[in-house]
Amino acid sequence: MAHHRATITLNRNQTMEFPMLSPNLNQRLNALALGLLTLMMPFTAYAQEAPETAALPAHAVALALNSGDTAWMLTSTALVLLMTIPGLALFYSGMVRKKNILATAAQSFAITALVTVLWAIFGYSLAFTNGGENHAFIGGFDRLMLTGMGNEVAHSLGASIPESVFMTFQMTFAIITPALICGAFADRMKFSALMVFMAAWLLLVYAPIAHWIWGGGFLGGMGVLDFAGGTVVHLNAGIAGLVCALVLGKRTGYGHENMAPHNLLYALIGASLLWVGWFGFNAGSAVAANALAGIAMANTQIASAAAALSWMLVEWIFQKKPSVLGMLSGAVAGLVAITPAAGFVDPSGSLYIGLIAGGVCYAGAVWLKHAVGYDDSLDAFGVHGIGGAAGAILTGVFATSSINTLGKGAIDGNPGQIITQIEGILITGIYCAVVTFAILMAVKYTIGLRVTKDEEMEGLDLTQHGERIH
Amino acid sequence: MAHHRATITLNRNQTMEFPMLSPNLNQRLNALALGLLTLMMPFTAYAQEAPETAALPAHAVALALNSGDTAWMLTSTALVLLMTIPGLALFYSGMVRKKNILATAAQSFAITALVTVLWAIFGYSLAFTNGGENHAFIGGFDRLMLTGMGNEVAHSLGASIPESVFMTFQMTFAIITPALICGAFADRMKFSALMVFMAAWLLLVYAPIAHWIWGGGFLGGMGVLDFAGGTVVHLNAGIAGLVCALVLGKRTGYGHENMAPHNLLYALIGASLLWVGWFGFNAGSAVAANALAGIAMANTQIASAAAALSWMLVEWIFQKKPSVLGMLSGAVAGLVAITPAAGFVDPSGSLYIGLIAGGVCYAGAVWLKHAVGYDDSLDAFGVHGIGGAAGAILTGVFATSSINTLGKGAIDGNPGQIITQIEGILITGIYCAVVTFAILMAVKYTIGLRVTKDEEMEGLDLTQHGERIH
Amino acid sequence: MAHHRATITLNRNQTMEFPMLSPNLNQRLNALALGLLTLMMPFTAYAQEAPETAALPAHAVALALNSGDTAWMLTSTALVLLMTIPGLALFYSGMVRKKNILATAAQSFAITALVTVLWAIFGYSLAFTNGGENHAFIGGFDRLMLTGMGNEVAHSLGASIPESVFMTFQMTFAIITPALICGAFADRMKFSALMVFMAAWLLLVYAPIAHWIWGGGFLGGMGVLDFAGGTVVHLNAGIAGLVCALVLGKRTGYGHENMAPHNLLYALIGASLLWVGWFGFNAGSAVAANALAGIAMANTQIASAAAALSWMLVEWIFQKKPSVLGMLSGAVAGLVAITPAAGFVDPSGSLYIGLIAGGVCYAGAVWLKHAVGYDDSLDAFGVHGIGGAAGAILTGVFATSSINTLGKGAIDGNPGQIITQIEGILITGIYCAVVTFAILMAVKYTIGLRVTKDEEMEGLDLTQHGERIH
Amino acid sequence: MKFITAIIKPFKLDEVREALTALGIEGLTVTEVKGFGRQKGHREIYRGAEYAVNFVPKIKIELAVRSDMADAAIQAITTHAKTGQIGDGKIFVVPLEHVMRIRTGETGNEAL
Amino acid sequence: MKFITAIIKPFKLDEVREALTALGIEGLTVTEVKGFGRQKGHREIYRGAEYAVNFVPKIKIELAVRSDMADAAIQAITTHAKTGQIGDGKIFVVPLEHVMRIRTGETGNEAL
Amino acid sequence: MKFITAIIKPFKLDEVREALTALGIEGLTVTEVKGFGRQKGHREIYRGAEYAVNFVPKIKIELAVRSDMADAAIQAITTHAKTGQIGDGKIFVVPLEHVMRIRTGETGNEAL
Ligand SMILES: Nc1ncnc2c1ncn2[C@@H]1O[C@H](COP(=O)(O)OP(=O)(O)O)[C@@H](O)[C@H]1O
Ligand SMILES: Nc1ncnc2c1ncn2[C@@H]1O[C@H](COP(=O)(O)OP(=O)(O)O)[C@@H](O)[C@H]1O
Ligand SMILES: Nc1ncnc2c1ncn2[C@@H]1O[C@H](COP(=O)(O)OP(=O)(O)O)[C@@H](O)[C@H]1O
Repeated sequence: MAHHRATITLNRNQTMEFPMLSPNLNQRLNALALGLLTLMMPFTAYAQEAPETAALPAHAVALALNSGDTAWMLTSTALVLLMTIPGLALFYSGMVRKKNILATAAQSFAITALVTVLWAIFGYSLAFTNGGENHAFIGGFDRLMLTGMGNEVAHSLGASIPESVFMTFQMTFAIITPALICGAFADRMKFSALMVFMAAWLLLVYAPIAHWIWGGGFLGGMGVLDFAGGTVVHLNAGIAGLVCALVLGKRTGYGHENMAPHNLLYALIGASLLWVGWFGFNAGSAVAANALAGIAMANTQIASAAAALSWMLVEWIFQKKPSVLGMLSGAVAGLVAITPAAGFVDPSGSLYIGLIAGGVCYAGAVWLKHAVGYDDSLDAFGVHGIGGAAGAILTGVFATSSINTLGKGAIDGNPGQIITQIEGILITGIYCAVVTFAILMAVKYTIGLRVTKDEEMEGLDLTQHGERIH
Repeated sequence: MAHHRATITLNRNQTMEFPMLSPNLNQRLNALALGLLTLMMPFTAYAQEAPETAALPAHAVALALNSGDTAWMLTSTALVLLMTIPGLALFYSGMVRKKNILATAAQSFAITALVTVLWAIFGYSLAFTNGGENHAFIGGFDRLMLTGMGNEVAHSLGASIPESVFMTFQMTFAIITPALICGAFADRMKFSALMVFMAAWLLLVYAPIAHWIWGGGFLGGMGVLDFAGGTVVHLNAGIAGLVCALVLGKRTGYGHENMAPHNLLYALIGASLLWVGWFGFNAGSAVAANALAGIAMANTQIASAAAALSWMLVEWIFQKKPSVLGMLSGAVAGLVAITPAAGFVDPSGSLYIGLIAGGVCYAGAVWLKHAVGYDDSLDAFGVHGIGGAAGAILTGVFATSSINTLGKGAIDGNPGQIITQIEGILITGIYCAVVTFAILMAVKYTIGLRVTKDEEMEGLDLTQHGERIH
Repeated sequence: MAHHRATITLNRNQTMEFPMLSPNLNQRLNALALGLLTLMMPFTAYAQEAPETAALPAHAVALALNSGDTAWMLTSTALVLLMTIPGLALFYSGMVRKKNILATAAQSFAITALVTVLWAIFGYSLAFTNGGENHAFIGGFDRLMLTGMGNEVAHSLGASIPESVFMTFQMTFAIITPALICGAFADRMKFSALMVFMAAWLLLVYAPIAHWIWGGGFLGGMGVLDFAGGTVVHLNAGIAGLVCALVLGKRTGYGHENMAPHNLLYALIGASLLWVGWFGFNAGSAVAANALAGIAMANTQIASAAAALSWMLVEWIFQKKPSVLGMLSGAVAGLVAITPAAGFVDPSGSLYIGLIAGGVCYAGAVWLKHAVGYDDSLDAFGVHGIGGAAGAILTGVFATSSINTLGKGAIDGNPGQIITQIEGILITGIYCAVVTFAILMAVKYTIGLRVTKDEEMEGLDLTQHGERIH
Repeated sequence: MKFITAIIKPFKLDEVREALTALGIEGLTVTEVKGFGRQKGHREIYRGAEYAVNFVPKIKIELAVRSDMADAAIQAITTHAKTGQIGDGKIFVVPLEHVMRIRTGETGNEAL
Repeated sequence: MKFITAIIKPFKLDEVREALTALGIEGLTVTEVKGFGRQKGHREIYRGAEYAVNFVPKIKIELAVRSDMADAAIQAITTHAKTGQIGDGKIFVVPLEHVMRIRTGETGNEAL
Repeated sequence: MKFITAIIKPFKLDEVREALTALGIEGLTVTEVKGFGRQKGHREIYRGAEYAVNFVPKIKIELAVRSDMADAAIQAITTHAKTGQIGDGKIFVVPLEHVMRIRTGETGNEAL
């Protein structure tokens, strides 16, 4: 999200800026707020409650409602939820064997339910409120169980939309990130272990990292550019996936048994919904319905398409045939890579990013995986980890101030940004890897991570849920 | 919808309020209307037509266009349509046996077409226009075939959006309600009978009840809180479903034959789209892109997730395994229960409502159904009837004026609201049951309700539509 | 799109109109722009950049950002993309045999990727920028690779939304049009041939025709009414489809082999998503969140429903059973027919258009096809060609100035409009047919169009992509 | 020993299986097949073209039995698979030369 | 009586069935099977790993016929299932001891 | 010649096929079947009603072999299909009277 970078700036030199800016800004805001509110008969009430806003917590500001921005953010939230259910659920379950289809889809669905509740209870507060003296590393408790998220308050990262909308929009990001990890350990993790692991991972990995980059933490302060979550979401999920794949080990029969997807049409539906939903993910990260959202959407579309074509081409050359799964994976790779850049590059930049991402992720999913020999079953690391890293670096290359004054990349005379981006990747990646590993170990030696060989052979649908596709 | 309650209030003490409020309100509205309109080059024409608005029918007001509110309501309408096609179509057809998949999905699709046309011809007018001296019970004829729904007019329940948008948004509610009933008589009703029954039900049951609660009828006046249609849509459909299940009788082979769903992945896609679409259903019921819409969306998400988890947990304990169908049903149960409360409770309230709904509906669908012994095949009553009633009552418990000044529940020192809610349930439920029964009888003794035993055994796909899934 | 017609008018009598209208209009626009911009903290920067807009290319104007309009257009773009992936992909793949399901869906997906990139590189510029002295026939090069599409610029057809949004919205139209053609040659075209054909078709057929009607070309100037693309998109794709069907010839075994769809549920999901997405297609063509968008959405819903019912009824009478595929095809036929009329007719007009379209397209797909004997496999011509033509003519009949001052049809005392509409059909149809034929010949005699008989018998999934549904 | 192949109507499977178990028959193998015979298949409509589907879904039961059990088994199948309507199906019996249970290597009657 | 099992190429089914009907054969049972033989299966690609699918989709036709009809039936199948290319399939014949029509209880030739 | 029918556990198919190929057996036909026997099926839950699925997915292998190859084939199947756990399956052998290769018209052993 670009906005927070601005806030950072504000925070850094409050002493000089706020005194002069905020008063008349607030006047304008309140004036408008009042104007709009008086138009909503049933809510005139709130106008009176204005004074309350005096006692706002550090992360919040008075709501200066812009109905257009709010409409777009409500929509974006729906679109990002659509990415996980049914988008990701279908993308992943379309790649597994018949006996695991339901269980794979159920992972996305169950994680959606789990994370929603945990996010409401503590996740949002830890990621997006003010952590006082620990603010650089973690947020605070001002919004535990979302208390005090009244009708006239907004988050400082989006003053023109209600905080409830900002919170729910962020919730959908917190949902899809753990869900993405599942691709790495498909077909072999116990459902109970998955639930425990994901709960811990949200608390110990996602919430802090989201805070570091977006919530006012130290990484954002360092100037890392991550428009919509290339690092927080995709790199993060990809690394966690790799660790999971290594700790859980390969699927039984991996390498000799035929593990071809049962019904790739499900994967095509899923990839399509991911693509469409990504408009909410990237364009929604402008936190407004404005030109930045527009360019972010255009870039998203172009990079995704370019990556689909480049993966298709590379595969056509090396495998003699352009597989459907290849097109889908390419499109997703492009979406991943453009995520951090969507609001910082221009269309030609996004075209390059897409073309590169398609090739790089092909190498990751097809070549690297077999070379190194881990079983990243549905390429959570191959596409999201590698694509996320590539996107972060390429943002440092193609960011141009002609699109967004907040981001200058190498082509804009600021090669140093590439270093900053790499720092961001390393810090996030290392922290994520270490903590993920620790959580996995804890689960492994308590309730256990993996199903038995027999259960794996019978399939997760029947053994974990007592159901199957007939 | 919250707005109409305000209107109610206005109506009640018109004498004192209107004289002083309305003039300068209208001034403000017109001023803004004019201002905005002049900005839309091709439509400046309409500005001139303003005088016309003098002759507006009782339910209408001059349009004070807010493009943000309109954007959100256009989107919400699309989202609610998405709930029925393909959402509900998939949710239901994913639960039936292979031989009935197409016919089950086709029921939702055909009802969408049927209700759309009937709603345009008479449904909207009967539900949402002014019925003169019968206004307490039924609307009037001002909008038969949607005549006079020009470009500068709005419905008084949403002055900032064009009436055409309000009408279409309401249409999507009128579509999904009868479609929900189909779950109760799956696998055994004649397609022709279904079409006739649904047409009559829309006219005799849905239109009046929608008018009673939202259109200015007596139930709204009584102070029943129903933010987005817990009573009008879900309780209503659930009760009708129960009556259908009882009148049509059980599926042949029910109890001994294995009637396991053919492909629960379809049900998972459907439940996911219901969830996503429900944002339009609940947040759209704010009829604006504002803080109330935001909180309604947050509550929707939280309650749905909580119910999915509680159903999962209860099933895990009692059945030793958390079934996928259980998670899906739980999520839907939560969505149903939060519907009347979405704009009246705070996040902790919605968390409680979700947790309770998951458990209660589990009992309804799994225990009660078998105990009493009716064949509510896909749990239309178990989830929508019971969940709708639970939600209505819990709204009376958790409604808090800190979220919406229009609703005070027990926790807000107004236990009486619970009684009001129960009255609403009883009046709606009894009227619905009686009239639904009458319609069924009429159809039964004319064209007949149920397919023959042979047709049922061969399946509805082939016998009703001459098609099948290969 | 209605707006451009206004622009046309403006262009025609600039001398008299602009001098007096534009100055104070611009003042108002700028005032508002400034007002809104100052509210978006991080972007105040742009306000300063205003002067730049002096050097705008002919097609562009300064952005007078309306966040509500922008929110709706961002949403509409997502909805129209949803129509192609996964909407159309599923609608078509649900109608083919098992061995071709993946390949058929992949065609829509691959075309989405291909057209996106080509549209960014040249398509948009050729269709929607100013072509100088050739402007009547083709656009110019001002936006090759989308250069200069900065943050403060808009297209003159939508001054209240960023040009990036307008461009992407138009891109989704350019994507679905070629994808629609695929229905005509299902199960038999080489994937490589398809990619080459579609690239050429976009450049030589779609871009020019889009320019003629919407981009300021001669057909728009002639007064042809095409609100959302009945001629540009559907008639165009339908004609191209017919030519493809004739040139490629029938599927092997057509007529005697049983070619029943493998899984019509996929088609039902697809048709449903087409329906929902069409809200973005038609209501989005108002390029604003206003009353015109509202009426367009209402009309879309009503016509689609009416056509589904009329096709169902006709089939019920002639085939003794209402097939599911019939309902779906009817709904799509209605959507096609209302497309040019959505913003010009009132609800009763759309009801008639729908009822007629359902019957006419039934005749086209079921009777005409067998009578003439071509193999328009999935009825691209039968539904989109015939429905598009019917819709264009009926727009000339039912357009009423009470809905949109820009369109007067026969019922509004302007029968001449019908002639104009027919002229539009003929010019577009003939040009499309000729050029499509030429492209097909070029491909046929270079890389070849059709797979071998053996490949066709083994299926496109395995032979073109090396994958299959298990 | 005898190898019995019976073609029956799908919805009769459970009934027949129970009857055979009652006879002490511990194993059988079931296959979903399509039958062509006097019973004609349904008709499907597709784009106005209505075509006959000549094949009717059937269930094939295969079971190996001790020779002295054959008649009883056939009897059981006939009684429980019968509806009296066309399409009830057929029973075919061929001599079985040799049987082996893979798990134990047992052969002959013990293997059944 | 004879019990004939024929493995043929799927797209030849209708042709063969018509030929047999022409001979007056009123019933047969069809099963979708996978064949392994000289004809090699296709290759599938998945994430760069291309693997051979050894089995080819085939159709198995089972029919019981009067002994004197066996040769005619075999002849009919051979002529109509033949493409001359590898993978055309096989015909197997075993002696049939006993047949019964479930609906009527008829046995022997009347049951066919 | 002999006609061998073996019911095995699905995941043993590739192993068994390779063993048979090693013996020089060039063709066989495979069918997905459902088995009923000592090995009990899984249990499915649906809306709180847990019901047993009596049938277990199995693979049926049919192959015609020269009489002198029969024992070797049976041996190969037994060794490679065996897990030692209940449900390993059965092998049935019936005498094969006549074989024909459709493509060439060859009969007898050459047709195998
Ligand atoms: N001669 C046959 N050989 C193999 N299968 C047969 C034969 N005759 C009938 N069948 C099987 O038995 C089923 C029922 O036979 P059909 O003639 O339809 O009814 P009925 O057995 O009551 O006369 C057929 O669908 C087919 O599967
Ligand atoms: N010995 C056998 N036993 C059983 N089925 C066989 C045997 N040999 C071949 N088949 C079946 O016949 C099919 C065709 O055989 P194949 O060797 O591929 O071609 P052809 O029959 O033309 O030599 C195989 O796919 C298999 O299903
Ligand atoms: N008498 C029989 N006739 C036909 N098939 C049988 C017979 N007995 C067993 N089978 C098949 O063999 C499979 C394995 O038999 P089962 O009794 O479960 O285990 P085991 O063979 O180890 O005793 C069964 O699922 C069934 O398909």
